Parts: sequence; structure tokens; C-alpha cells
Amino acid sequence: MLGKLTLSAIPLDVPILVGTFTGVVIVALAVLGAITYFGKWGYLWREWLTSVDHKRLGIMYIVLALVMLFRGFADAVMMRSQLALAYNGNPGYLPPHHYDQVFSAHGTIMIFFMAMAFMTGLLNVIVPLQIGARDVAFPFLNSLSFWMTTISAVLINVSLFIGEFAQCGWLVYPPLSEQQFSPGVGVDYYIWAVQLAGVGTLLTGVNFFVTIVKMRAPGMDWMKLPVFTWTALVTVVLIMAVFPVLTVTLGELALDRYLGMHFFTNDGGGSVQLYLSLIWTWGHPEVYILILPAFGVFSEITQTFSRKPLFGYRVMVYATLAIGVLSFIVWVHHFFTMGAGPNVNAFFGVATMIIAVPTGVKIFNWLFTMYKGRIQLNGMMYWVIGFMVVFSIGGMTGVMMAMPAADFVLHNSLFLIAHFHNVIIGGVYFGYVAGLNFWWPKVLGFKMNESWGKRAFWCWFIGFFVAFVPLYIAGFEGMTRRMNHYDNADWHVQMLIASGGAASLLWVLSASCCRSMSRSVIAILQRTVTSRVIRGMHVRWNGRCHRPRRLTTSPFYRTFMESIRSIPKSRSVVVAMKARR
Amino acid sequence: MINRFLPKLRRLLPLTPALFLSGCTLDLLDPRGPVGIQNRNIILIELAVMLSIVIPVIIMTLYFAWKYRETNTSAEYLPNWDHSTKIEFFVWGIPAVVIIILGTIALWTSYTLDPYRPLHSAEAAGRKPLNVEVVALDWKWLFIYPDQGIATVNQLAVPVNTPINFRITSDAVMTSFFIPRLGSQVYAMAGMQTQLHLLASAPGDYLGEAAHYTGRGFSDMKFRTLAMSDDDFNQWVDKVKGASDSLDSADYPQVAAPQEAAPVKYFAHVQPNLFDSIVAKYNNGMVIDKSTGQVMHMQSAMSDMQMKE
Amino acid sequence: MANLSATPHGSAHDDHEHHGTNNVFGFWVYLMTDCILFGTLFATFAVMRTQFAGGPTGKELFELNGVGLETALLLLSSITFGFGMLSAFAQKRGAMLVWLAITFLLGLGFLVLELREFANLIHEGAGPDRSAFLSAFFTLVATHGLHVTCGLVWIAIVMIQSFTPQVFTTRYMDKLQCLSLFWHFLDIVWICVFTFVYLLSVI
Amino acid sequence: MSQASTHQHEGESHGSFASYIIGFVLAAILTVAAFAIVEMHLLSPGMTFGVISGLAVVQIFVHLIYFLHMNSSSSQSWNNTAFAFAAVCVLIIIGGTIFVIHDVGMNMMSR
Repeated sequence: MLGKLTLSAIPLDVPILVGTFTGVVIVALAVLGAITYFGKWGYLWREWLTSVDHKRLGIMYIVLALVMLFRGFADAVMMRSQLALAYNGNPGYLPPHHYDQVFSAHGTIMIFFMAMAFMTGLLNVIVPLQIGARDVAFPFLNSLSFWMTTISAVLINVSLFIGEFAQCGWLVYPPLSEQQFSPGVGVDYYIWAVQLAGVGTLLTGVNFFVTIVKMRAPGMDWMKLPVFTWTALVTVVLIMAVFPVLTVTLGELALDRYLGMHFFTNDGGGSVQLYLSLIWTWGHPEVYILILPAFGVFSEITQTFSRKPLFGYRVMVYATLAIGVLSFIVWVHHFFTMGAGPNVNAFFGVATMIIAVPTGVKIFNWLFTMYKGRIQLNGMMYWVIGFMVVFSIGGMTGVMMAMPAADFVLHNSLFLIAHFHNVIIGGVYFGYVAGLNFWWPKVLGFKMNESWGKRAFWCWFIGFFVAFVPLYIAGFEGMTRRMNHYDNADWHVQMLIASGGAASLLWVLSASCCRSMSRSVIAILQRTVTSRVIRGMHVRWNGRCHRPRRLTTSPFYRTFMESIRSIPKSRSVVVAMKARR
Repeated sequence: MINRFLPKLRRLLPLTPALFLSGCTLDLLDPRGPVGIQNRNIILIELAVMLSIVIPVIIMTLYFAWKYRETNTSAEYLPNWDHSTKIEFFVWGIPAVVIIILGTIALWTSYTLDPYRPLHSAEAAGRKPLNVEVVALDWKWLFIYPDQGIATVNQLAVPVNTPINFRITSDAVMTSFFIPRLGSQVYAMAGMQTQLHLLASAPGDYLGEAAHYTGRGFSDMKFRTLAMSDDDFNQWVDKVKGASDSLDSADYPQVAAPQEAAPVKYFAHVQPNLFDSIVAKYNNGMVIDKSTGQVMHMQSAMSDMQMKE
Repeated sequence: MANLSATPHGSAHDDHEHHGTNNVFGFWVYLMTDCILFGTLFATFAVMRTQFAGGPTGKELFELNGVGLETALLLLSSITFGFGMLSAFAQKRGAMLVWLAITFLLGLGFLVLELREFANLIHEGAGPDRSAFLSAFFTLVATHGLHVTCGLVWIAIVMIQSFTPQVFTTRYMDKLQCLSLFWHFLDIVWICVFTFVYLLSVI
Repeated sequence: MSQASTHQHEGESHGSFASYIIGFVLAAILTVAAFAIVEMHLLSPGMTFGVISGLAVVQIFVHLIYFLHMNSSSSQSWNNTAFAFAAVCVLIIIGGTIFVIHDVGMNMMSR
């Protein structure tokens, strides 16, 4: 069962893959050469690869996320360009075998290795600092989680060059993913990679839960907790609640494939419906796992740059909790069309709609945090405002699809694709990027470039609409997702706009991204950043926040005595805040 | 110029999201059957209700961001203001009201638009429903007309204004049976019988799709839905009956073999209970009868089919 | 798991960060996620329990005597482990070792019985690939068995470690407490297994 | 180091010889009762299901209290919260899955 790979599994006949492989090898050699040239191997090994420091792990998580963003983004551009070409008899340049792997990998990578890794990275960097803990509760476990995630990410990328990846979509629905219909190694790559990453995430969840519950600085009551930490707490609770379900579901699929069991097979009494039900029991809370920390970031940024405390802190906390609880009882809205009766559909439809209430409350709270403030309209606030605009629309289409009777025609269409990119790009991605921007000085000791930040925002904001509004329309035109080619002229118009928009504007983004990255590198080199230098620099945003420690950079391996010293100060901030109210 | 375009624009006003693409047909917003019309109405109602709250939010966001910008020192600044019971009330109240309205609609329409629910109003008008059994195969659709005793591949003909009762299953992977211009879709799964009730109210040639991804041949797994008058339909049935092929459990494995971009095919005769045999194949030779709810054994037919495979 | 969660920073400043308690609490939280994992397996079994696919049913297959014996062994091992813990808290190493050894043997006996049952079923042609019901049954019960195996390995490690100077240090006791939670937790899972898998199938 | 351990765990109960024996006896009675009801066919199938489920739940609590030393002291509140949370999750997962799959099964006239 492990001997499926032979030399012929290396796709030497696919020029795209050979080209990519060559590119990856060249870049890898360049990086390795540079490390050798500068003699940094020992440093890298001691200070980073074997580090258990939460800030270092956080940075490595974010680096992993950005690399995976690049990979997933390349997949996205390939899909869009394929669909722009493959019209009316033109097969495009990606045959189904390759195209199906591309969209499966895109989804898997973006969720598990981009968004999850980015989120865990932010949690790692920020949460212990916000609660005044020296590190997380189990630093070694934290490192283990990171390496499990990284190994899974490597595994998925190896599948690009050896063998193949799954061709069953990002959630590998059976029976298509069963041995009978997918005898290749693709689904095995998927199962192993996601299973490993899932267990890693589960351990992260346990780790951060214990950290937040047991390691808060003295005096930090629940209602004094920074909002980001609150959202982090709810997120890790959801992780603990649902990742075991993912483990079991994928484990059962693996047993089906390896030991010929009959959980989800067509025959032998297997039940496809059970897979759908279980995978979405994990899958729906998963999207809230991703979005809640982003909500936390938006709360922090809004209050900081509006120079006002967050409007309705308590309400915000309760809304977060409500979202957490409700997200657990709505999973059926991912398969209203499976053929369940109206009782099931009505229950889960209404439950789904109810989630919109606490989410709406959050939007209003950010709105009233800005109200009568002194808003510093910098790049980060751009992301927040852009988020509120985009996310409102995404929320609207989400509520539309929560209605079973409407979902019966919108399900599986490009409308659905547009909807979840609307909330995931507009909510999750905007939030994480804004968070990176916001806490960048804390990590590296200098601010990100402001004008490039704004340019990046405009690219994403406009690029998003150009790329995804056509998909909404194509959904109304009855175009389903995951098509490889088509012959409908109306669809072609939308596909052209979407790919044109996506390609041109999102590529500008990459340019700006590269630009700001290179500037960062230059800045790092210029300042010859060592931890001592960082420790000397204190960057503050002029915020009034619920945060005990202000935004000073935090050195790696902050000594325990320093943490102690900062606590009285933090308490006085909280007390002062209360007195002012 | 403008005058020439204005009437066209006005006609498309309900289609606001697509205003700038007035050339396209939005299948879902221009349905050809009562089910699709209800789907569309629900979508439009939802859109209207949600926009009534989303548009003000977006406007307020942009307005607040502009009004209270740092450089506008004339705007009021309340650095410590972070609570107002009155605002909190509306902040919870407005989304709650919207969701109560939409939730009620959701509850109601989950029952009225349940795909399993027969279209009573049409039946009441004296139209006898047409039974069609649908089998999703790799990568084509098999339609069995049990009452006419015929079958087709990748072509579905239906008489207009006649309720169509679909029974749907799959003999391969899971997929979804969807005719966008007629309305609701429902999944096709091996060993399961799902039901769908649709009606075409106007003649035409509509696209039918596999809405759920099925693997390699997915993009070509589609069929034409020909809605036609009763006479045309009867002629079509005669045409199919005139075809040379017929379909029984011996031929079936050949028909069911994976095939990409399968051409339309007619079968003049179809073995009775073929559909039940296909369902029973995955249920240990048993199938539950639709009308009586009793378990029937399909042993012989099944063993035939399995031997051939 | 306790090995993983031990912090490499040692316990120099534990007073403020409560590493000791965190280990036990962290392990408890981990067990809760394990509990959800078992819950999902039970959900699968609940759905699959009538999917015999023409194969043998639980009523035909299960022998309650064997199950009763397994239950008795596991239940006994729970209190012998408890007595071992009491000895450990009283810092009586000899008594602790004896109780742990008895626990180990009881656990081993449980495992042997379970494997024998599996072997018989597979021999009778009722292996996990026969029907969805049997897939769910084998997966659920074997996952529990796998946990018991881990528990046995862990007991062995703890017993060996008791001969090192580490014995009865804070870290050692933490580990022992985690193991205690783990062992008793397995017993709780077994209650659900014999009730909802075996007994329910033969009603 | 021996002081450390006593210091570390103060406030947590370890149970005693007696409490383990009580727990064992209770658990044994409950187990035997469940087996007896099933083996001797004392009740109708539906009743049997209800009763043995009830016995299982009671036995779980016996184990929690006498073997895992769960109590309502403040030092344990987070352990209890975590347990309650996990229990609710398990109930939602099992209940929800059965609800959905049963409904779907009925609706699709399968099996």
C-alpha cells in the first residue's frame, strides 16, 4: 500500500511542472548558497530551526504562510487563465488531469497552509505578549506543531513533482476519493498532509487554551483581556472541538482506501452522507476559526487608530462567544441539496442565519468605534474600512445562501465560490495582512512602508471586485464550479473579466509585495538587526487600547524579570482606563 | 446614444448586480418554471432585505472614516466614549429584526420548496405528472421513462406545463442534478433515491448540468433539456421508440462504462425496474418501493448485472 | 504526551507560571479532545450500526461473556492503578511498583482478549472489510485498544523511571497523574463501548 | 524534591483507599446490572436501551468522581468546564449526525 510510487511518477512530460521544478530548484539553491556564503547555517539551526520561542515560531509560521500564499496564488492564476482560454472547443492549456489537481491543491493549500499557518503565526507572536506570559504553556509542543504543519506543506508541494495530487476538490468527497475511483497516490498525499497538519493544529489549540486560561499575568481578569486574545481563545476552543472530528473523518477515509473498509464507499453499506456530515462538522467551525482572529485584529486596529476605546467591549466579547457556539450547529448548510428533509434544512438554515446577528453586531461596533474618534487613515485603517465594505457584501451573499430554497439553485455554482472568497479574502486575508502590518514593528522594530501598504490595499480591494463580481454573475448564469472547459458565450465574458482583473491587479499586488519585502530586507540589512538593537527601539502606535503592554517591540527571549517588571505598568494602564470611564 | 440604451437599462433594472453586463442571460433570474420562479423570488427578496441594511452600513463606514479623519479637527472627538445602551439596542435589534424576517421566510420556504414535494397546483390543473428516472453515470446522464418504456442518454425531453417527478440515483460517484432554468437541484448518490419535482412552463432548450464535481469528464457531463408541447413530446417518444438500441441488464454495463463527452443516445425499449436494480445493487439487493414503502428484493436482476461487470 | 509537554526551560521559575499544574491541566484538555475523537467514532458507529450489507449482525457475532471478562479486567485495573497512585503519593516505591505491575498485567489481559476476539471475527469472515457495520465496530474498538496499548507502554516507562533519581519529583508525579487521568479515561470510554456497541447490538 | 510534590498538588484530592473501593463496588454493580438486563431479556428492547444508557451515564459519573476525583472545588473549575464543554460537543456531534443521517436515510428510501 505504500509502494505506489515508481520513477514514472515523476511527470517529466508536463512542461509546466518541469519548468516549475527547475525554478524551485534554482531558488532553493540560491537560498542555500546565500546561507552558506554568509555562514549562517549554525545561526539558522540554533536560533530558528530548533527554537521553541513563541515569537520565532510565529515568524516562521508567517513565512511559511507567505510562501504558501505564493503557491496557492499561482494555482489561482492558472485556473483563471485556463478558464479564460478554454471556451468553445479550445481545451486550454491545462488538461483535466492537471487542472483538477490545481484546484484541489489551491483550496487545500490556502486553507490549511496559508490561512491556518498565518493565523497560528499571529497567535504565536501576539497572544503570550498580550497576556503577559513568558511563552506558551508548552513551548516544545508548539515547535512540534509548527514542524508538523511544515512537513505537511512540504508533502503537498512534493506531490507536484513526484506522483500527483488529489483530483477530488479540497475536501476530497467520497466516493470519488475512494480507491475505486481514485486509485492514484493523489488522495494519499492529501490524507497524510492534512492529517499531520490537523494534528499539529489540534496540539496548538490545546497549547494556547492552557496558555490563555492559566498563564495570564496577575490582575488580568477575563473582562480586561485584549480583544485579540479573546478571539484567539474562542478560536482555539473551536479548534479543540472540531479538529478531532477531522482526524477521525480522514482516518476513516484512509481506512477505506488502505484496508478496504466501507465507511464511505458506494457498496458494503458505506454512507457518503456521513462523510459530508462529519467533514462539515469540522469544516464550518473551521471558517470561524479563521475569521475570529481576524475580527480580533480589526478590533485592535480600529480602536488604536480611532484613538478611542473599542465601542462595547463586553458586547464584542459576547458576540465572539455567540459566534463560537453557533458555528457548531450550522454545518448542514454546506449540503442542503443532499436530499435531507425540510426539518433538517429549516433547522440548519435558520441557525445559520442567526449567526449573522452577532457578526452584524461586530460590524456595528467597529463602526461606532470610529464614530467621534480621530481616525488616522493609514494603511491599516484602509484594510479595516475595506474589510467592512467587502465583508458586508460577503455576509449578505452568505445569508442569501443560508436560505435552503435559494441554496437549491446557488449551491455548487460560482456564486458560492465568489461568496466564500468574498469572506475569506475580504475578512481573513485583509485581517491577517492588517495584523501583520500592525504588529510588524513589534516583531522587527520598524514600520512597514506606508505608501506601498496603501497601494497593496487598493490592488487587493479593486482586484477583488474585478475578479469575483464576474463569478457572482456567472453563478447566476448557472455556471458550476470546477469546470475545466465550457461552451457558453455568457460565461466566457465573465471568465475573461475575472481572469483579466485577477491577473493584472493581483499581480500588481505581488509586485508591491515583493517591493515591500525587499524594502524590509534592505531595512534589516541597514540596521544590522540583532536582538539587542531591536530591544533598544520602541515603536508605539498612538493607541488607546485594552492592551496591558503597549506596542513596544518585544525582544526574543525576553527574560522573566522583564516580564515581571512590565506587569505593574500594565495594570496601571487598565486601572487608568477604568478610571477614565 | 444614451436614449438608445436607456429603455434597455430600465428593462434590466431588477437585475441590478448585472446592470453593466446587459447582454447576458442570467439563467437563475430568468427561470422557465414555477420552482425556478420561486427560487428567484426568494433570492430577490433576500437581496432587497439585506441590501437595505448593507448599503447603509457601507455608506456609514465610508462617511465615518471620512468625517472623523485625523485632519478634520472640527469634528467632535470623544476619546473615552465607548458605550451607549441606546446604540447597543439598535445594534442588536436591527440585525435581529432582519434575521427574524429572513428566518421566517427560510422556515416557510424550506417546506414549500422542498424538492420532494409534488407540485400539487399543477396536478390539480388536470395534468398527469411525468415520471422520469435519472441515473448519473461516469460522465453522462441516463434518463429512463418508465411509463413510456424508453430511455435516453444526455437528453431529457419534457412536455411543458406538466409536472415532472424525478427519481434520481447514481451508479458512479456522487453528483448533483441541476437544470438552472427550471430551479432546484438535488444530489445523486449511489444506493440512494432522491426526488425532485420540476415543471417547465415554456418550450425551449435548457442546459442541464452535473452541478457537483465528478472527476475527469466532469466538464462535459451535461445534457440538453428539451421542453416541448404535448404533441412534440409524443413525436419525440415515437422517435426514441424507433431507435435500434434497447437497454436491459445485459447491455447496461456497456452503457454505464465511463465515457467522456458522451453523445446523445436513444433506447427504444428499457427493461422494467432497471432503476430499482441499480439502486438495489448497492443495497444488498433490496430497494424500498416509492409508493408503498415496502422492501422489494431485486436479487435476480442484480446478480445478472454484477456478473456482467 | 507528558514527555512532549515537558518544557525545556526546566522549572527554574515555576512558582509564577505553574508549569506543574499546567502539565496536568494541559493533559486533561488534550484528553477532552480525545473524548471528542471517540465521540465522532461513536457517531459513526451509531449511523453504521444497521449497515450489515448482508453480512453478520452484531447479535450473531458478539459474545457477551468475553466482553464481560474484558470489562472486569479493565475495571479492576482502574482501582489497582488508583492504589498505585495512593502508594506514589505516600512515596512508597515498592508498593507503587507492585500495583502498577498488576495494572499492567490486567491491561495486557484485556488486550489479549480483545485481539483474540478480533482474530476470531476475522477468521469467521467478519473482518472490517465485510460491511460498514464491521468497519465502524473494528475502528472504534481498535482505537480504544490502541489507546490501551499506549497506556501499557506508558506504564512500563513510568515503572522503569522509578528506578532513576527522578522518582517522586514534581515532574515524575505530574507524569504519573497524567497517566492516571489517561487510564481512568480509557475506562470511561470502555463503559460507552460495552454499553452502546456490545449490549445495544445484542438487544 | 519530595516536598515539592506535596506542595505542588495541595488542594487537589487524590482520593483514598476507601473512596476507590466505594467507586469500584458501585461501578461493578452498575456494570453487572447492565449485562444482566441484556442477557436475561428483562425488559423490552426500547426500555433496555433507555435503562442501559442511563446506567452507563451514572457509571461515567461514578468513575469521574471516585477515580478521577472530579469535584466542585474552585481549583477544579477549569477541569470541570473543559469536561462539560467536551460533553456538550460530543452530544452535538452524535445527536446532530444521527439527526441528519436518519432524516436523509428516511428521505432517500434507502436501506
